[in-house]
Amino acid sequence: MSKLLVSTSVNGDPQQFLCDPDTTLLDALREEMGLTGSKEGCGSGDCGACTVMLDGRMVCSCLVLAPEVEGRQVTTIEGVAEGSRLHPIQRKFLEHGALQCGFCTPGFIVAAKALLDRNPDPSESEVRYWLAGNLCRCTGYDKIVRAVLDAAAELRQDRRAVA
Amino acid sequence: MNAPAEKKLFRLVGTRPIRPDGIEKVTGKAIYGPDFVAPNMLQGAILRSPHPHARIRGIDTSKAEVLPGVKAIVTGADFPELDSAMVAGGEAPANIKYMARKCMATDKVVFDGHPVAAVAATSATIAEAAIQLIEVDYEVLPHVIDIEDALRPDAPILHDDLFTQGLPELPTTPSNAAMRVEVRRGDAARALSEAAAVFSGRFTLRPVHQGYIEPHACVASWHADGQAQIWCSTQGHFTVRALTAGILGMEIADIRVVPLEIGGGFGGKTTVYLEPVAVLLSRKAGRPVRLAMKRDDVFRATGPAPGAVIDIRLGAGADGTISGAEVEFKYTGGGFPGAHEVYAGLHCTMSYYNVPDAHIVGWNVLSNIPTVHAYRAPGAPQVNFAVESAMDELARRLGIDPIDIRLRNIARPGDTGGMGMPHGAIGYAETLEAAKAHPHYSAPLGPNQARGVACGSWGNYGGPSTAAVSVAEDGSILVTEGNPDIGGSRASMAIMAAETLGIAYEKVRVVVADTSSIGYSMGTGGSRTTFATGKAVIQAAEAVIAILRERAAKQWNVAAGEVQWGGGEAVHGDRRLSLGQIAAASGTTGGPISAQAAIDPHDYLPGFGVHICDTEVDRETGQVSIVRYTALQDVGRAIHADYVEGQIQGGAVQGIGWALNEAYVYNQAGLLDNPGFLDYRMPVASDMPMIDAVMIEVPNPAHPYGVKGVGETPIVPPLAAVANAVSGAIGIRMCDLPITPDRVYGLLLAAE
Amino acid sequence: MPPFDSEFFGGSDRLEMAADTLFGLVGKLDELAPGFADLAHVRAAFAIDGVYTPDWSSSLKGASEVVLLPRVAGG
Amino acid sequence: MSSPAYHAPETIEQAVALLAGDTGARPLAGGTDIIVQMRSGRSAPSAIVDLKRIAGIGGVRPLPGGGFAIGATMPCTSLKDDAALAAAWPGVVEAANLIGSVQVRNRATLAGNLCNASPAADSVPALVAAGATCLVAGPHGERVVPVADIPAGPGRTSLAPGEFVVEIRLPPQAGADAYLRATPRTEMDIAVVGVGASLALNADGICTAARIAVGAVAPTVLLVGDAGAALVGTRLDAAALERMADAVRAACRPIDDKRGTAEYRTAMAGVLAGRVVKIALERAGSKA
Repeated sequence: MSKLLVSTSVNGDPQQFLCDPDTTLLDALREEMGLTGSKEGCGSGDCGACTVMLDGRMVCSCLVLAPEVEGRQVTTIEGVAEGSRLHPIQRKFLEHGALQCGFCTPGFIVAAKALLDRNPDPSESEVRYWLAGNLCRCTGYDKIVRAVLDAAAELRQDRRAVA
Repeated sequence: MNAPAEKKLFRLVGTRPIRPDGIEKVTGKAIYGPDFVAPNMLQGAILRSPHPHARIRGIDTSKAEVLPGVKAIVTGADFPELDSAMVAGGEAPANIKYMARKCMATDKVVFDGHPVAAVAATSATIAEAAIQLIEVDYEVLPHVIDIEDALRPDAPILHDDLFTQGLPELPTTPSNAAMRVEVRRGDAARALSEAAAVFSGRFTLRPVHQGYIEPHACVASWHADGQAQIWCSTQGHFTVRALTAGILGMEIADIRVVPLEIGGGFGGKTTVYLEPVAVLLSRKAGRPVRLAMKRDDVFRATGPAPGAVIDIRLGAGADGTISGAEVEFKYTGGGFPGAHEVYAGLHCTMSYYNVPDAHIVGWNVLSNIPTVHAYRAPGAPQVNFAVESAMDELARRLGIDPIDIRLRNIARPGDTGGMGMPHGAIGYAETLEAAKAHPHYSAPLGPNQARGVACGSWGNYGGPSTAAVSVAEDGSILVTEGNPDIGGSRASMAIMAAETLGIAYEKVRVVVADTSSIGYSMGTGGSRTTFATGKAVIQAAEAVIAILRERAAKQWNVAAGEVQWGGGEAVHGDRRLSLGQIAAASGTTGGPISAQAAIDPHDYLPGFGVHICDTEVDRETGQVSIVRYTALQDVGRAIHADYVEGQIQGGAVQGIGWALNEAYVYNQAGLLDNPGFLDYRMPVASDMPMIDAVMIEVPNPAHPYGVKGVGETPIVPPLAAVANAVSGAIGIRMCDLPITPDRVYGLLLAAE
Repeated sequence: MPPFDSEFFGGSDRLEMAADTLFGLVGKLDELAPGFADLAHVRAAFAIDGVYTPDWSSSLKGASEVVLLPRVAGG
Repeated sequence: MSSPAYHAPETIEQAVALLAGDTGARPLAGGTDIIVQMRSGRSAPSAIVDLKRIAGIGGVRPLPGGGFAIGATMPCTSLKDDAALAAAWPGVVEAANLIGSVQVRNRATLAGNLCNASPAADSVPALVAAGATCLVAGPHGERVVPVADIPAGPGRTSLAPGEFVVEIRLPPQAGADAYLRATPRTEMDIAVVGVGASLALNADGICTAARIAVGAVAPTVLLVGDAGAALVGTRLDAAALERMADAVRAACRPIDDKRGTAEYRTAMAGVLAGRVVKIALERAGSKA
């Protein structure tokens, strides 16, 4: 049982780690790299708490084998804020009280960012269907959906201001 | 209600500032149960029973012991022998013997997933491999899952030393009925015989799970001097301390429990499953040990809420006045006795209506499922589903508006409640009136849509809490409390401290301290934290103000009694000293400034909610969708409005999930058939509309800011609100939950 | 005093007795039903004339009614 | 506790050699089924052969004469991004985009959904209705097989040792298709029943060809010939639709399980068949 050496990019930084071939990306992030922001709620792709971006697409990191990310780009919740400046989605989650326990929050924020990167003006229904892979047991989703819609509006404003 | 004039009473109470722990939680930095790492830590794994009911004839761990990397193995034989004894460590007393056996089986396993052995090893892979090498010799016994089956005379008996408690005479034959409770007042039978309309029905519910997203996890480290430290995610770290000490025969002060951030609990994390096992593994291995559940472990082996069979007869006069009620509810208890839901069921059965003639009987019935555990208003939603469904039927039969019939019977302040206690400053009628006036209640409905209404209540709680308020040298404030923050309570504590001290919210920081760093605090549960711990924070802040006035008086050389406190300043005539100035001078006025309050308040008041639900039914497929939902609740007074609304919304959606899709499904072999989020169907974002949360503020006069608990009440009304809406849409009474598409389809087919 | 009446007191739901404090009352109830005191310490709550009273040293002087209730756990 | 080997071949030949050389090896495309199975102990492969580094296997390409070839590792969400494919076979694309969540669909593939051989796989009834085939590579070369012939029973395929699906081929669209499923939740669910329909109409609006396939009502997806036959030659009037639904119900052989009763599954197969044919008809009509 020999370990594999995997070279990848995590949140823009080069990363090398050793893993068993059947280690999941989630376990590698949490146990090998100390990036515990991605959470395991189910280990079967049913809760979305481990959502990360892999080459620009959001995936459940529990459904990715760590060796698969050789040479690829991984972005986790730890890479969403720019230094100490929160991403607007993170700020809106705080302003709307869109988290209670906060355990599902990293997955929701990564997923919401993936949505708004792709669709700057989603409808409520589009937000709800996009986030259907992320379970939240505390909030009933109401404030999460509002936070995402509000973040989208602010990001559109910002884009207009830049343009 | 939400009168603006009253709002102006407070600077900060009722506002929506950003929570103190927010940034850590939106950036992934917060450390939850499964995130904690101790140096030189071992990884644990638990071997769980593949049978729902079996005698353990022997356990052979020899092959696992010799696997390289295995450092410790624990079985039931490693636990001290315990007599039955009640330990008051949690919010409810627990029989320590059963608590221990729930954590690790000894002679018998009584549910699928019951732990039988545990291993600590140098890696998770080795630990998992080791438990596969442990050989358990089971004598498989017949099992029983459902309530009615467990009560049959020929049912397999889980515990042959268990005799039904609560009967007039102690029985001589063992039974799966662990407990019978009863309340009788007036003459219900006579009252029912004289009623203008009587509804009789039987309602059933399956067990459901709390469904927190964070699986249970802990790290334990035992030290050679006999002390131990535990890091875990829990609603009550003092509970973890008491139960672990009781199970392992340790001194309470020898265990230090550090609460990590908690990823949801809803009652399910007010007990121990892993911690005593982890301490024993650590004691054997001499190294810290992590034990963490996988999702299927959580479903198979941690507390679901009880399923139920409820028989109800409810009668009313022609004007809708309830004349009498007979209710018999049987709740699943799971593998071991001790479930408290039956008591709460008694308390909650029509607690908010005036029903002078009532006979209510409750049963706790054991069967081969995990020992049930608290889930948000434990014991209330089940019986309330029957009561509010029956109310709906009476309204329909008597031709009375559903809210009017409830208003006719609603308890008002001063009325005597079902347990003989007078009602205090309750806002039941105000909440019903607000529901009636809400635009939702009179909005038009589309085709195949119908509207359901239901009420629900939870008694709430107070109980012991300790809090300390310390003034830093620059006048910033540190609040130390002993209640894990499960949904924003740090923000509420900071608001109450800042409001009391008259300073900015941002000047206050809140720390949830470990069991060795703050005095005893009952767990975060029972909708008690903002009320009871909030009171402790306010009292400690008031004590700090008294010290600050003395210190200012010293500087001014006047009597402390002449110094006022207002706007965050000491005031004497024209003179002012700010909190920062007093703090800066503390070195020359008597030293550090801090105060602690350790209290046990019981002047809490219940919460009450009215939910309005519109459903649309696809008559061809039986599919039910929730098209509009409004939840109104008497919250006393909201401290942080976002997190109060959030509790109402989250509780409502949990209740909707319970009504529509969630259920434990056991197969013929007695094994849980849906131990994952794919087949245990909690609501997803696309299933839900916005939940309009309406806060009705009828303050509790016994709390400085009027707080009533809010967390639990909102899960009580939705079961009946949804069922009443579906019943209205298809003209068939929904008596059985969950209201799945195939059930609705079957009922429609049978009705044709 | 539901639901303890059937479990401990032969179904009587009202008892008349004199005691100075709740400690005294629990002692007298324990004489009637041995074992009650142990259980009451962890499972019972009392209300004196309609007010929950967790402190058992509270005086019963002038009190007319004590209600015995099970403690209810929250979630 | 032995961990499987991990291989990431760059050619089909290398992949075949790795799979043929180790009977315990399993191909990995999106991984959304096999990783869950490995974790739960339901599957313990001796080696994982990751197909994603094979050149040209991750996209869609038009076939000569019409039709499309969808590579084995192309994620379901990418199907939507191919405008020509989404316009020609909306039912297939929609079916693939009902699987799991967006996160899952960003990894899950049609080939994986097919080879996992679940009777409830969402994309398979749509592919069978479409008359899709697949290109299978193996130690004895390549062969083209109807999609319907790949699943052999729950969790079992007809693929020989060393074989794997390289691409899925959709024929030229002669009409329109659609897919519907019944699930208790709106998303994140497994089909209690799924029905795919593919229709062709002539200029007069007469149905000239119809294929109806039903999932989760038998050990493998059923192509209900009688149901298609009930539609051919008609204008898809109510009577024809009712005969079609009767044929669908008659073909169902479901079981009772935690996801639904046999009775409900059979009834829903009929209901959904009626609805899905109407959608396909609308689509075909709007094209005509």
